[in-house]
Amino acid sequence: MASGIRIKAKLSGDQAEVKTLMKHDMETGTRKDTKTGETVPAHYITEAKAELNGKLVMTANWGPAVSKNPYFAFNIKGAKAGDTLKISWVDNKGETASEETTLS
Amino acid sequence: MHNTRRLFLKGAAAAAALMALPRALLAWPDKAFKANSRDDAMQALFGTTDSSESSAVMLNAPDIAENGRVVPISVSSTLEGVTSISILVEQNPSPLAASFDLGPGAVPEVSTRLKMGKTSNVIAVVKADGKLHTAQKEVKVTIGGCGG
Amino acid sequence: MRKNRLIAGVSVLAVLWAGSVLAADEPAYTKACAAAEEARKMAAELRYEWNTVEPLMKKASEAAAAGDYAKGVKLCDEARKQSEVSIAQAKHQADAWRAAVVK
Amino acid sequence: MKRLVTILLGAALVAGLAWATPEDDRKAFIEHYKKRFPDVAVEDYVNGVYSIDEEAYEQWQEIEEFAPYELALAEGKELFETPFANGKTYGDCFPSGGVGIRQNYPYFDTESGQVKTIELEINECRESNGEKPYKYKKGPIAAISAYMAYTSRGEKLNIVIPGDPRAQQAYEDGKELYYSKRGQLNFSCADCHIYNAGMMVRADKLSPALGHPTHFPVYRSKWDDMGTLHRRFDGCNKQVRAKPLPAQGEEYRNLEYFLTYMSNGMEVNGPGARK
Repeated sequence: MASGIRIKAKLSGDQAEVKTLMKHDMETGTRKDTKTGETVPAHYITEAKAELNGKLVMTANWGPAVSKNPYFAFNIKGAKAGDTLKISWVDNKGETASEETTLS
Repeated sequence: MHNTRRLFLKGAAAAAALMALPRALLAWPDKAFKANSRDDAMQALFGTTDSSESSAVMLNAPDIAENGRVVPISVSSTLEGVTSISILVEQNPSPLAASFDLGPGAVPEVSTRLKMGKTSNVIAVVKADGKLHTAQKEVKVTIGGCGG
Repeated sequence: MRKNRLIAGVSVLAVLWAGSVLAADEPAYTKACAAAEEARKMAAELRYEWNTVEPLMKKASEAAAAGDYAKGVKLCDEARKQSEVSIAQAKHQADAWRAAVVK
Repeated sequence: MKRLVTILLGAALVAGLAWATPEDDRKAFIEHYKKRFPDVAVEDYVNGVYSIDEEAYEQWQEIEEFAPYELALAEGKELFETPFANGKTYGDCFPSGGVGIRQNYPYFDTESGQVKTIELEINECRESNGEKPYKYKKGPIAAISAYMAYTSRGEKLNIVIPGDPRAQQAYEDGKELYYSKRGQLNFSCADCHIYNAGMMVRADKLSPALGHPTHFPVYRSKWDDMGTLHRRFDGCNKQVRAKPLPAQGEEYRNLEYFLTYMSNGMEVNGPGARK
């Protein structure tokens, strides 16, 4: 999982229950590194996107108050087996990651 | 005449600033996330603070957080035409924690985990057909301790 | 004028004299901290060292480095006393623990 | 004549005490918790404090929906399967390729006369294959140990204390460490986790010792990170203001031996998520 995004998607009827966990430090920019004593700069995911078959389903705008290794769960209507679900994020440093899975 | 010129300049400057932001950040409600009061955040995010508590908005949050760094929060709504779900932690330095924009096909139900600095009201704000509906709950946060 | 200078001279002497009696000198500091280290080692040997002792000894050496040997002595004495209590704790627990076992 | 009788009686009494076998200890341990928490089934104790705290249990279930340790699990699996420079892997060091064996740890190794734990043997495996050992409390070793625990989920703890007097002594030393009061606060592990399990320490409910080791290694929100059982021993020691003993040192390994034996027969459910 090089992207660090783990997806658990379950189809029940025409609804897809999606749970994701994304590896990210989500530094608030106010935390002091106990060893060096310096403040760790802010580094957090600002936007996470969910796309079904390329169509944007959900955009999550996040601030630094979202917990480290963010968890994000939501449901999609009108999903069916074989659809491709893509989860991607971008953070305040412009870094990005994305992961795709096929609903089954 | 004079006035419009300044407006024009300000506009250009603002546009230039926006250009500098990475493309994805254009949609990111920067001011709302930087606001440090509940009302300022809502004003910046929605352009208004008037909202009404509604039982059609369900906020699931613990009474006492096991740990303020990882507080599981879920918000769902039975309202029609929900376009966004936002979560504010009133006592956090900047209350707006997350704001979910729902596209077509998205069910109005989201779960995530938030950091809370101390005991605070957690407010869910659901925007449906342009109106704001809220649910609120106090979550106690304890600091320090041996972890049991 | 002469009187003032006299008073000034006496008060300086007084301060110096008081300083030397009150402030332990370096040998006293070294002795106190050697005793503290001795006791700490014995407590560690028994696996009953407290984590409050080393910080006290560190503060003591910082105080001494700043020339405040009196404070150094006080801190090392406190460290030694704590280690002595932890040694007594170890000796007492050596057989007291059995009584606590769930039967 | 009377004096002889008292001496004989005294000897019997002392012997009786010393004769409490590990199995007697374990049974008495379980009886203690049955009395203390009558409506908690023994097998539930694998969930730690969540077996005796309904509200915290619900919040814990929310976290378990997608537990933060899953990231370490994926990393641990990858590390476990990545060959060393010499081409060997951890599978070559452990019985059954290291899969589904956590329930047998720790065990007494008659050859070295020592209690062996999974983390100790992970490093022994690394060193015997020319690799640098990992740190014991967190980092890669916690991820690998988490994966090995995960492959044993559902297996029942199967700790063996052989008749070998060195093994009996290791068990006794671990027991002594568990029950002896230490640190400036003068607490023993038992003071909190046996005699005050379920009570509050400020805002934290003290977890029962029964079932304690089954969920290790653990991801704790407080650390925002994985940690091994010995990292947790460290934490507890610091909190009673005792200087922690070396991770994977003989004392902690014997402590783990005793503590895990107390939960013998209970199901492995590591890695766990806690506050």
